[in-house]
Amino acid sequence: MSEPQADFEPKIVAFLCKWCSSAGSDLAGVSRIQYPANATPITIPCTGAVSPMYILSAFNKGADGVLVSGCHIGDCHYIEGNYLARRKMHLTMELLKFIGLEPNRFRMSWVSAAEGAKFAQVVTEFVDDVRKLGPQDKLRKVVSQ
Amino acid sequence: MSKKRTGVFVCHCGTNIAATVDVARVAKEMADENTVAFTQEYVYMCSEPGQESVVQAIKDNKLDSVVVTCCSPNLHEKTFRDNAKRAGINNFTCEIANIREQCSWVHADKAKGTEKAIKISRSIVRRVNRNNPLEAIAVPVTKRAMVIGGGIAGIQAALDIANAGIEVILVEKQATIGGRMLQLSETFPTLDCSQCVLSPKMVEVNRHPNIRLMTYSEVQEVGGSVGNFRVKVLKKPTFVDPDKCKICDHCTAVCPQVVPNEYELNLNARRAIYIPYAQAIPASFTLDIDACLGLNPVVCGKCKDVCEAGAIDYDMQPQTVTEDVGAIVVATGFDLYGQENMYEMGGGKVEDVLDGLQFERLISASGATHGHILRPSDHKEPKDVVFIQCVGSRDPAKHCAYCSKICCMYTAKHARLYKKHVPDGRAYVFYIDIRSGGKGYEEFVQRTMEDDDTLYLRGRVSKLYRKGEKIKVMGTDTLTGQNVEIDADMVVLALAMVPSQGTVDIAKTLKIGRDKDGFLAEAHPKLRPVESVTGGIYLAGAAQAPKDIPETVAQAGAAAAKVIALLSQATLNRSPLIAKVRPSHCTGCGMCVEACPFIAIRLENGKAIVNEALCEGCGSCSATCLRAAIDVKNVTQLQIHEMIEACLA
Amino acid sequence: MINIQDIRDTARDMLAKGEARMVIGYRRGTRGMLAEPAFITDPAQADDLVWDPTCFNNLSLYLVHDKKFLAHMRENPKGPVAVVAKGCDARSIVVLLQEHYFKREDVYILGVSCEGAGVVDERKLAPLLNGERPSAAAFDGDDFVFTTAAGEKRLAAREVMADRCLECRAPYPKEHNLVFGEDKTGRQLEAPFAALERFEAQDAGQRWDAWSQHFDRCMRCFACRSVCPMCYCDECVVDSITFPVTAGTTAEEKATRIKWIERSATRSENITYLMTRAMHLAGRCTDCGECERACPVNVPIRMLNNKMEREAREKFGFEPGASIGGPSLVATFLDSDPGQFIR
Amino acid sequence: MEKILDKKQIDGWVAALTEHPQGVGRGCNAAEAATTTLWEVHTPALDEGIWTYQPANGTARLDHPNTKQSPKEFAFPQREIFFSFEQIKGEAPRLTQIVPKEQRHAVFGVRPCDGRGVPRMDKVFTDHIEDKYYTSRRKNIAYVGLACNKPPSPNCFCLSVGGSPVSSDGLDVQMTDLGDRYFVKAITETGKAMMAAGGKLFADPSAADQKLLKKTHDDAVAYPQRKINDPDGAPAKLRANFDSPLWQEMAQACIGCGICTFLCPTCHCFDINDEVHNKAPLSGQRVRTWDNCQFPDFTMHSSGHNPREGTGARLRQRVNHKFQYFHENFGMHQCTGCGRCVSECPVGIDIVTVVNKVTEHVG
Repeated sequence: MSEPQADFEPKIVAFLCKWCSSAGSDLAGVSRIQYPANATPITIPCTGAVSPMYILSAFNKGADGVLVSGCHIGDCHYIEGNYLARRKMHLTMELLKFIGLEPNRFRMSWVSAAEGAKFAQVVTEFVDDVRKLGPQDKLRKVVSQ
Repeated sequence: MSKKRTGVFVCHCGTNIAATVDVARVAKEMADENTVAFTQEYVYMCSEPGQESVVQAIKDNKLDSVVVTCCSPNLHEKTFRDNAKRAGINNFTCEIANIREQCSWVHADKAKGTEKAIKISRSIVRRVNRNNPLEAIAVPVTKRAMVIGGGIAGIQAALDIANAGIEVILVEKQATIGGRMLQLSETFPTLDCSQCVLSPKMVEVNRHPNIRLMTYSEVQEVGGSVGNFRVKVLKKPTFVDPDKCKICDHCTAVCPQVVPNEYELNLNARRAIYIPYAQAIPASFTLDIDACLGLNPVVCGKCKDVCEAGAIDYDMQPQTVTEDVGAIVVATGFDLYGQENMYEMGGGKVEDVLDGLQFERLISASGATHGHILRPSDHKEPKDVVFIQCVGSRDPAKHCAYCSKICCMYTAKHARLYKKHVPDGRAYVFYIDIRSGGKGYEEFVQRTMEDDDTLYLRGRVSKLYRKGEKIKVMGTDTLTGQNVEIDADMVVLALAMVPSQGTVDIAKTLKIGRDKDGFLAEAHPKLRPVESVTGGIYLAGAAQAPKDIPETVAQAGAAAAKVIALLSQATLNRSPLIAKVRPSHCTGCGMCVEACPFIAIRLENGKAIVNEALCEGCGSCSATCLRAAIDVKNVTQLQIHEMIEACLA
Repeated sequence: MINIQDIRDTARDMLAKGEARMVIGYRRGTRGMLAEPAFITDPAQADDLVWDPTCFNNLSLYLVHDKKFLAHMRENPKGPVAVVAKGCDARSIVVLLQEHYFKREDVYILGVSCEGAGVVDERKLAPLLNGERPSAAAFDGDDFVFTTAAGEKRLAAREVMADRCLECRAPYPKEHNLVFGEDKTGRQLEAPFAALERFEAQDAGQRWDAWSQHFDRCMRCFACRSVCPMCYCDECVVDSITFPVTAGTTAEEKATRIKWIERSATRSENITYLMTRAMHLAGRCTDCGECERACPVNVPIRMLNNKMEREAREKFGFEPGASIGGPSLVATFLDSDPGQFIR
Repeated sequence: MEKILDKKQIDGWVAALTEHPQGVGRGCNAAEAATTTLWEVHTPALDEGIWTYQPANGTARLDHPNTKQSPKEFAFPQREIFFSFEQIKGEAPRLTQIVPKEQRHAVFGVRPCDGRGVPRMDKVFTDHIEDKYYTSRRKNIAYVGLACNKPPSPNCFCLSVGGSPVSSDGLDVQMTDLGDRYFVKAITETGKAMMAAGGKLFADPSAADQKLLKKTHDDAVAYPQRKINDPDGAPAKLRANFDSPLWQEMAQACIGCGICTFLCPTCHCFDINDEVHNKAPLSGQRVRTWDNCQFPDFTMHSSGHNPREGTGARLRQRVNHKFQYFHENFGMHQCTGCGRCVSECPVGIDIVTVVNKVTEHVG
C-alpha cells in the first residue's frame, strides 16, 4: 500500500439501506459525529436491492471506492434482503479481487439505525483506506481525446 | 415523456445547513440541471411561510416535481409531499435530498460539505426526473390488535385498546400475566403495595370482553405489514385445563419433583406442577414439563390421580395459532444484568449477595419469607445491609454504558423498607450520584437519608467477598477520600436493567431494530418515542428503555392511543413504491419468485406477476433479475444508474 | 466406448417414428477435422452424425435458438427436439429447465458420456502438430489420435485436452432420456479448478497485469455471449444486441434503456461487460467452456466463470445444474453464508 | 526497386524507418511532410497465443502465419472519435472536431490477402464521398507485405477471389521470404522512400535470387488451397438465389457473434454513438465503432421490425455483400480469401462452402 496522498480526495458512492444504515447516518448527523465528506449516499430500500451492476457501474463511472451498508443479519426490515445481499456482494467482492482490484475499494458493512457512531467510523476508515490506495484507474472509464 | 419541470428548494435550516453548506451554490448548480425549472432557497423551508412559498412556486412555475434539499426524509418527506399535493401535483414526484443529517451536520469543511451537498441534491434531481406520479394503495385494516408481553405495560396497553372497543390479543410467555411488577413488594415513592394496584387490572384483563388472553404462549412468526399482520403464536401446553382447575392445590401436595421457583427468583422452590402465585391470571396450575417426571401415569401420574376436577390432561399438545391483527404493541420488558457478569461483586457466587428483585421478594408479604427479612444462607435477620447502586450501569468500559434510571429510587425504597422491618439494622448505600427526577422522588430519597438514617456513601465498591458469616465490602467514600470496609450481613446489588431475552427474541421475529444497548429502537428519539421503525408496531415499557412504573403506564397508554388511531381508519395507505414487471424483458426464469421474501411474485404464462397487496418494495427481485425486467417503482435501476452518475460527476 | 452408429440409429428411429421433430447433434464440418452442429430432420441424414473429441459445441444453445425462432414464427410444432449433450451440456439444459425456459417434455436428451476423456483444445494442439493439419480426431484410451497427411499421430490426452475437460468433475450427463457411453466420473486428469488456482496463486498486481491485457484485447464481438446457452436474454442488460420490442413496448421503455456501458470496446467498458457476464452466470454456468473457446482473442473468460463457480461451491455448497428443482444461486441464501468480509 | 535484405537486418531497417524523417506518406504534400513525424512501425508478434500487430521493439520476426485481426484497424480503428460536444443549459452546443493525429504508421508482414483488402476499403471510404477520418489516417499508413510461400491457414482461398499468395495489390513494399533473406520490392513511391531509408542494409539481388523468387512465387501459387468453384458466376447466382431456403439452412448454427466481420480485412460497417460523459453541463463525444451485420439488432428498426430477422438473412447479407453487391458496385469481389471467418467461426460456418452451395444450387 502506498503512502496516503494528501491532496487526493477519494470519490466514494455509498449505497445505504433506508431502514438501517441511512437511518444510522441520520443518527450520526443528529449526534454531530464528524466524518469525511467523500462518500455520497444513495439511499435504497434494502441492501438486497443492490445489484452487482451498481458496484461495477460505480467503478466504471470513476468511483475510487464503493460502500454498501445495511441492516445487521437478522434485522432486515424485509426479513431476507440482507441475506441475499451478503451472498451477492460476496461474489462481487471475490470477482473484483480476482481481477486484481484492491479489496479495500469495495466495502460492505452492517450499520443499524442505532449505530450513528459506527456509521461515522465505517466511512472514516473506508475513506482512509481508499485514500491510501490513490485514485482508482483500473475500472474507470477514460475519456480520451 | 415530456421533459420534467422540477423545482429545487434549498433549505438553510437556520444555520444548521447554511453554516457548512453554501446553499446559494447548491441552488445555482441545481439550476444548471436540464430538468430544473425553478430554484429557491429559504431559511426554514418546513415553516409555514416556507411551505407556502413552495406551493406558490409550484403553481407560478407550473412545476410537476419537487426536490427539497433539507433534513432527513424521515422528518419532512411527508410534510413536503403533502405540501406538493396541496399545490396540485402528485406527492410521489416530491423527493427529499438529505443535506443536513448526511452532510452539514457531519462535515465542518464548507467547501467539501458544499460539494457533497451538490452531489446529493443532483442525484435526487436526477431521480425525480424519472419519478412517475403514483397513488398510494388503499388496503383494508384488520381491526384487531396484539399486545406482546403481559406485564404492566402490556396490561395497560391492552386495557386501553380494549376499552376503545377494539379486540386485543394479549400474548404472555409465562403462565400468568403480571410481569415484573407482580414481583415487586411496594412501589416508590408512595410505598403502596405493588400487587394491590396491579391485581385489579389483571382481573379486568381476564374479564374484559374485548381481550383474549394467551398465556404460556410465544410469538413465532410475523408476516404482512401495518394494518394487516399475520402472527403465528405457539401455545405451549400447560397440561392443566384452566376452565376445570379449581386451584385446590392438591396436585402440588403430591408432586414429587422440586425445582427452584423462578417467580420467587429462586429464593425458594416449587413443584413441577405449580401456580406462580396465588392470584395468578389465569387462575390455573401449570405443569412444567421440563421438571415433571414424564407425563406418564406409569412413571408418576400422581397429580392426575388427585385432581378431582379432572383438569389435568397429559395429552395436551403444543398448538400453533395464526392471528390476523392490524397493529402490534411490544411490551416484553426487562431482565436484570446477571450477577454472574459482575466479577467484582463476587460473580453471583457469594452467598447473601442479592439483586434488587430478590430483595423485593424477600420483603414481600407474599414472598418466600412472608415478608420477614431473613438472609438466605442462615435465615437470620441481617443487621448490616449494604446496598450498591449502579452495578453494571454507567460503566461503558466493562458493562452497560447507560443509566438504568430507576435504581436510585428503588434502592432508597429498599433501604427504607429494610429499616421498617429491621429498625435496629444499619443500611449503607454506595452511590455515584443520586438521580431522583420525578414527582416526589427527591423528597423520598431525602427522607430515606435523613429520617431513616441510611448511610449514603458516595463511591464505588471495588470488591466484596465472604469472610465467615460476614460479607466484606471494600469501597471508597469519595467525599471523605477514605477507604471504607463494611462487614455486611447482606448485600443488595442494584443491577443494570437490560432488555429481557423475550425482547431480544421478539425484535428478531418482528424485524424491528434495537438500539446500541439492545433495547427496542424507537422510530425517532424525540418525536416518535412509542413507535418502532416498522409501521404498525409500537413499543411500551422497559423493552424500549429502562423506566419506572408511571412512565411505563404512560407509554403504554400512548402506544394504545396510537393503535386506536391507526385501527380507527377504514383503510390504510400503503406505499405504492412496489415492484413492477417489464413483461417484454421477463423470460419467466422465476429467480424473482425465489428471491421475494414476501411470496408476492408468481409466474403466470411464463411471466412474473407482482401481487400488489403483498409486495413491500424491497427490491430484492430487481437486484436478482438478470435482465432488469423487474423494478421498484420510482427506485428503478435506471434511476439508480443516473444517481450513481450524478454522485461521480 | 461410444459406437456412433448407436446414436445414428436412435436419431433415425426417433425421426422416422415422429418421436422427435429434430435431432441436434454433430456432423463433420467442411473445414478440416472440426465437427459442427447438425440439425437433422430427415431420417436419411442421421448417418451424418459424428462423435469425436472435436464435438465442442454446447448444443443446448440451439434449444434456445429453436424456442426463439418458433416464437418469432408463431409456430408451435408438436414433439420434442432431441439433442446430443455431454455432461456439461446436459447441466446447461438442467439450468434452462430450472429457469423454465422450456419444459422437460420439449427436449429429449441424448446424453453422451465423455468417458473420462473430453474435447480437444485447438490452441494446445496446433503447436504440437508442427503445422500438420489433421483431418480427423479420435479417443483412444488416455490418448487422442489425430489423422494427418503424414499418418496417425498419437498425443496424450493431458497435453491436448481442453482445460475444462481436464478438470471436469461430472463428465456424465446425469439428466438424460437416453445415454451413450459409460459413466466414468472421477477420472478427471486434473484437480477441479486447477488452472484457476494456478492463476490465483499470483498476487493482485500480477493478476491485474494479466487481466488488464485480456480486457484490452477484447473487441466485444460478443462471441462469448452468443455461444452461451445461458445468455439467452432477449436484451442483454449490459449491451444490447436486440431490444425486445413488442406491441406493448412503450416509447418510454425505448427511451429509458440503461446505458451501463458504451459501445466503444475500451478497457473499462469491456471490464464492465465481462464482469457483469460473470456475475450473471454465477450459479448458472456449467463450465462447458464454449465462451473461452469461441473467443477469437484468447480472453480466458472461462476463468471468471470458474472463479464464481468455485466460490459458489466452496462457500455456498452450490453446484450449478445439479437438479431441475434445485435453487438458484443468487436468489437464495443460507444462514451459514460467509459474512466475515462485512464490517 | 528490388533489393535483398538479410533476415538479420530486418530490425535494422525498422530502426532506420523509425529514425528516418524523409518517408512520405501516400497523398502527403510537402507541407504536411514537414510536420509529419517519424514512422511508427508495427510488426506481428505473438501475444497470449495470438498474432497481433505490435509496435516494433527490435525483435521483429516475420514468421507469423497471419495475424488474428486484419490490419484494417490502422486506417479504420474499432473506435474513432469524431468530435466532442458540450452544452451549457440555455446555450447552443459547442462542437470540437477531433482529427486523427498526424502520425505515420508502417505495418510490416501484411499478407497479400490483407493487402488486397486495402484498396477495397479505400473504395468504400473514398468513392463518391470521402470519409476524412479514414483518409487522414490512410494517407499516413504504409503496408509492407509478406508473400505467402505456402498458405498460412488451411482455409486460405485467395486464388478463388482473384488474388494470389504473391499479390502486391494494396502494398507499398512486398517482401518474399527466401530462406535466410528477403526479396524486397518497392511497389509505390512511399515504398521506395522507405527502402531508401534502409540504405546500405539492402543489397542488390543476384540472378539466383531472382530465379529463387520466381520459383518461390510459382510454388506458392501452385500450393493447393480451398476453392470457390465459380467465383465469376457468383454474383448472378447469388442474385438468383436470394430467396433460397438454403440460407436459413446453412445459417442454422449461426450464433450472431461478430467474429467473422470484426476479423475480416474488408468488413467496414460501423455504428455512431454519442457517449455522454456528463449530463449537466452536457458533455461527451461522438464516437464511431465497428458494427456487424451478423448482430441481430444490426438492422433493427425502432418499431421493432427487423428486415433481417433470421440468421439466414444475415448470413446472406454478409455473403452477398462480399460476392454480389460489392462486385456490382466496384467490379471486384470484396472477399480477399484470407479465411479468417472460416477458421474462427465457433460453429463451423464456412463461406467457401456457403458460396459453393448457393452457386451450385439450381433454384
